[in-house]
Amino acid sequence: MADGTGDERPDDQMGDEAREALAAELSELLGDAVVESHVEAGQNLWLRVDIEQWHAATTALRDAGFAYFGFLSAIDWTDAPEGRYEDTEFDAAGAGEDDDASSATAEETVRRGGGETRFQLLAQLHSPARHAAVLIKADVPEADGAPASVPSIIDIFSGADWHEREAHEMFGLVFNGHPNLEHIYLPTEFEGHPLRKDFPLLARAVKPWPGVVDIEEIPPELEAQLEAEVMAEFEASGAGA
Amino acid sequence: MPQLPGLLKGLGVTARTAMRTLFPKRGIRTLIPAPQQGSVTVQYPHEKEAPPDRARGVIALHEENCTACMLCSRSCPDWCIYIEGHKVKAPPRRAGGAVRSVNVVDRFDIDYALCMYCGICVEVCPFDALFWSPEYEYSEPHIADLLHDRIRLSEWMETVPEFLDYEPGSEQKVRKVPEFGIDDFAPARKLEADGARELASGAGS
Amino acid sequence: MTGALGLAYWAETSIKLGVALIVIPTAALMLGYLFLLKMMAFMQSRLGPQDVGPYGTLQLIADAVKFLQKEDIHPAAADRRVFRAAPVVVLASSFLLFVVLPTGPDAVVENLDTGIFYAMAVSSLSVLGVLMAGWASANKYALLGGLRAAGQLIAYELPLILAVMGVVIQADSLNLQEIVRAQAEGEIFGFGLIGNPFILTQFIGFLIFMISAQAELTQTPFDMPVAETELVGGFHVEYTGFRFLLFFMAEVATAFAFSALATVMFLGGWWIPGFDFDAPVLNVLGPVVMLVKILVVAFIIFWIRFTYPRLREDQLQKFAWKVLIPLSLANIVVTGIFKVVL
Amino acid sequence: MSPPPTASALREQQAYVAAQAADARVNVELDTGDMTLNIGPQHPATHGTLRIACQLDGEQVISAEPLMGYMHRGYEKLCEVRTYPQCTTLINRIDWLGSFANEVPFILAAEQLMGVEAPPRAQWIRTILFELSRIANVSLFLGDMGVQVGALTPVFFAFRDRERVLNQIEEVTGGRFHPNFDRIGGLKDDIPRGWIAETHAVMAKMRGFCDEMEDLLMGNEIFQTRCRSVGVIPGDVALSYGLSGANLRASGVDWDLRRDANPGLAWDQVDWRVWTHPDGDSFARYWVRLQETREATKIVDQLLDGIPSGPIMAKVPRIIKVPAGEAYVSTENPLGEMGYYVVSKGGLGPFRVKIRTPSFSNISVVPWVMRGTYVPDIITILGSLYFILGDIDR
Repeated sequence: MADGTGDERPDDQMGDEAREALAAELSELLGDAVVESHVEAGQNLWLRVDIEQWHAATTALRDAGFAYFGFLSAIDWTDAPEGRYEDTEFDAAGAGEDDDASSATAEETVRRGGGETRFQLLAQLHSPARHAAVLIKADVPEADGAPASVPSIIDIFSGADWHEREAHEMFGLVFNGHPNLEHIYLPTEFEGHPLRKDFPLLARAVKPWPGVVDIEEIPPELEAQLEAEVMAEFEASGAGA
Repeated sequence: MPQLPGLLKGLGVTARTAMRTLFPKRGIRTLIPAPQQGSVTVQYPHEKEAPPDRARGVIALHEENCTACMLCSRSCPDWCIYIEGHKVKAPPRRAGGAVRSVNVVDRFDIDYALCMYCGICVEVCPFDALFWSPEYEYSEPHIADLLHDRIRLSEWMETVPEFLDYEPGSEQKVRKVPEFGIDDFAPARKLEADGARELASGAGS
Repeated sequence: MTGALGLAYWAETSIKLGVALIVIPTAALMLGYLFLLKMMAFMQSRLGPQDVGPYGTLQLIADAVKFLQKEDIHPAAADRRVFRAAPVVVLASSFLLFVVLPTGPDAVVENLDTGIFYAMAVSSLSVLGVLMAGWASANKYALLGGLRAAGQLIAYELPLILAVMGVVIQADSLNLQEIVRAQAEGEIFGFGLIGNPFILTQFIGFLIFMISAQAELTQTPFDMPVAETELVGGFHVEYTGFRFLLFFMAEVATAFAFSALATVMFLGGWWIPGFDFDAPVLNVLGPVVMLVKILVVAFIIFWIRFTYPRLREDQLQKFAWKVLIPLSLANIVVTGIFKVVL
Repeated sequence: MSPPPTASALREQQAYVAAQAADARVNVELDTGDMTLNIGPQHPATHGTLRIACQLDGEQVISAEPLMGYMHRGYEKLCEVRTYPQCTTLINRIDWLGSFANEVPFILAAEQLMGVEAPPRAQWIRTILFELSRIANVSLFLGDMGVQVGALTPVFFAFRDRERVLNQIEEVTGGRFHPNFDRIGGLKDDIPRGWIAETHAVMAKMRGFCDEMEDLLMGNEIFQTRCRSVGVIPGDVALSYGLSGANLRASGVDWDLRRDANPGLAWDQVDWRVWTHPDGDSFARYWVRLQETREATKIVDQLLDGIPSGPIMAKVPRIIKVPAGEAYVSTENPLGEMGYYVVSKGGLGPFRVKIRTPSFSNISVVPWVMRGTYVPDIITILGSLYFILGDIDR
């Protein structure tokens, strides 16, 4: 068929070497905007850029062929105070099996290019021509308890419009240059930013966890007596003979 | 603007389907209209659709196997399983044995108004006490009636089908559904008849 | 005028009225059941209604009873009098159509000399009702539907009338009985056994008539005024209960009436080959023959309805003005030339 | 095979725009006021509760703004309070017509973080079920598009034949719509005896369904009149808006994650091709989806014949704890690129899950593409972009 392109398959699937090379290339391209880059073996390429350079870096990447907009979102790196709303002891028992997990976490997240500030912005861009994808991140500094405003990339990728609105309502990030920064999912009068970790999840808060119940034990002081009684009856019934 | 072929082809498709629905029989009997066989719909209240054996219709409880270990309740994403239980002392199984400590289920409720039918509870159960049944006719006019207690859940055991055989090449073992009879309702009463005690005489209340 | 049965005027009139009042709802029910319910179901691998009556035959009656039980709701902002009148106007238009349909030498309510002219005139009346409904509902969807219907009127009414012109020229009459007679007494190159149904000579006219009738009936592919998936029902979106029932009845009854018109004009009407044109027995057999032919034509109308997607309003206009109208004009010219030459 | 679509789309589109501009001029002279028309939240064309606020001039759209959130369920937040196995239950319900395909990228992301790889047999069955859910999902579109443009019958055909595929999915997973069958490290269960043969038969039926749709709807001139040159999205616009799946391929961009970023499933083991169409209009989107459904039946047929034997579960601990880290895995779902950005801090549940759903990005192009079209075109374009509301709102 004339309209479908052939079925030749690119044999790569983007090997790690290609990723390393790409990371180097992009680091060079973006210059001092890149704070760090990280290649996760067999997976992904992360680029962490300076938030001031967010717009410039995105433009440069678009011009370098990364013209396909994947998504834009944010992460709140603080821990939720309520955990999973389940019994804390039970939760801790699961987490406590290897104690070094928590210390590894902090190190790991920094290594992945993030987590130095509370909020982090991330976006995924593809390059259909190179069969490559890059995930760019930027730490969003806080000022007066609120995240500082970040540049909007809606003029580079039209598709970022709704993603930025979502990040705005969910995390309270403010995008400079966005023409219509309103709630997208939530009602206009909704207060709070649900995906921030300190936003309580009411559905879980109003109901006790049924798993907290435990089986009712026999009072220890009665245990011996009970055991004796049962045994006595058992023997009396002749089954013991 | 319209040319004939595409439009006529479409008419052909609908006409062909109508003929297939109306006259599904082959051979000499082609002329007998039998839309009941030709149609793909099931006339629900008159005839019942049979879901596949693995269909997740309703959860059945084999209470005898349940130890009130709370695993299902704790792994339920919707918090819709409520279990309460207590320990009793039961006589040894055979002479010379020690007195056993047995968990008795006092309450085992599943709130089907909340249940998302994910099957995690059935999967985590280490004692083969929960099973899926493809039964689906248990809607209720009142939402509160969707909370099935342990008796109701045990009744579903009768509808649990045998596990299916696997395709060749599989290394899975076919599990067995435990035998279930009318005696298996309320195993606590059976334990009691055997001489199990939950409180020492005189020490109660 | 005294009828063939020699009855007094009042007796004949009341018989005709009674027959008309029975025939129209029955016709609507029959078409509704046979095509809207059962045929559509079979075309979609379904069974259709099964529970009410044998094979669900009474389903539509049950539906009608259900509609009658419903509350009569007006939108708060509706223009009430117009809102109430609209379905009656639409239904009246299809009732009036039945007046001139001949089903036998004497089995006709009123044998008007300008029968076809009258039929075309009253059939356009329904658009007025649709427009009233669309405007009075105070609903944007209804308004869009009503305006589409009005726009559609111009597009299809012209080819409809022009298609009929060919028949009129060939039959030399506007009277529907005379058109049937012309077909019955006509000959195909000297072969007069089956008469000369005008579908043979006016085949293009028949096609144009059917296409335009499809638009008149707001059936797919020209159901833009209703357009369930765009305008969620269009002009009757705000109607419930009895008034919706009137719309529904009018729709199906008009489908019946237009099938009957097509039968009379193109398929030889009620005449049965081999019978004398004025044989009294045709007053009994004629309606049966008519009914069979009507069902065949209605089958095509509904078959198309269940198969085709819908055009866009501007595409319909384009189609009507660029294809249908030139074609029907050409048809008239050719018919005229043959009429003069032969 | 269907007739090759010819790309006179651009020329037609220009004529169309010129005609519309002429219309607009007339309207200005007559000073007809604008009308706001709310399509939805409850409207048959919005498959749920999407609302599109349109400014109309007559029947012409001046602006169209989708307003959503009527079904926002907050899955990203809910995932944060659930363990990994519990999350799949929610994820099933994002795109409810192709549920199994939703589970796969999430599970793959979790597996990536854990460094676990499912055994080959599990991978193959995953791929089969993935493609089955694609067929189930897209076949409904193929019929539903008919309803959007006014044809009643195709959707019934779609429901009829989709049921066969859903039955096959249910026979394996136990759920027609919400399989919850994928597990970290493999699958919940193996396929039952006799299933492979049955599925082969169903695939043959589905190819018949595709042929039927081609005759009944796609070949229909009225359908083509309604869809060609309507809602043209050029490739660069599609990329910029992040359109994915068949919508992107219908705009001439040759991009399919199954081929271009295969995260380890068995697609590279079988012979298939990616279909694209240069026109970028509604018809192109329908055409591409129809071809893809056909292609998917062929993929399933090939996979069924080659399922390797072996276990279906890798060795994973009973209580699943995912080591700290971040992973983004996306797959080519029925609706387009669905990806999960999973952040773990080493607990029982994810720390943050960003769900990149295809419909959200696909629908974001609506304000751009709707400008200047007519009311019936809104429905055609919405239908051809094909969204699932749960997939937009999450």
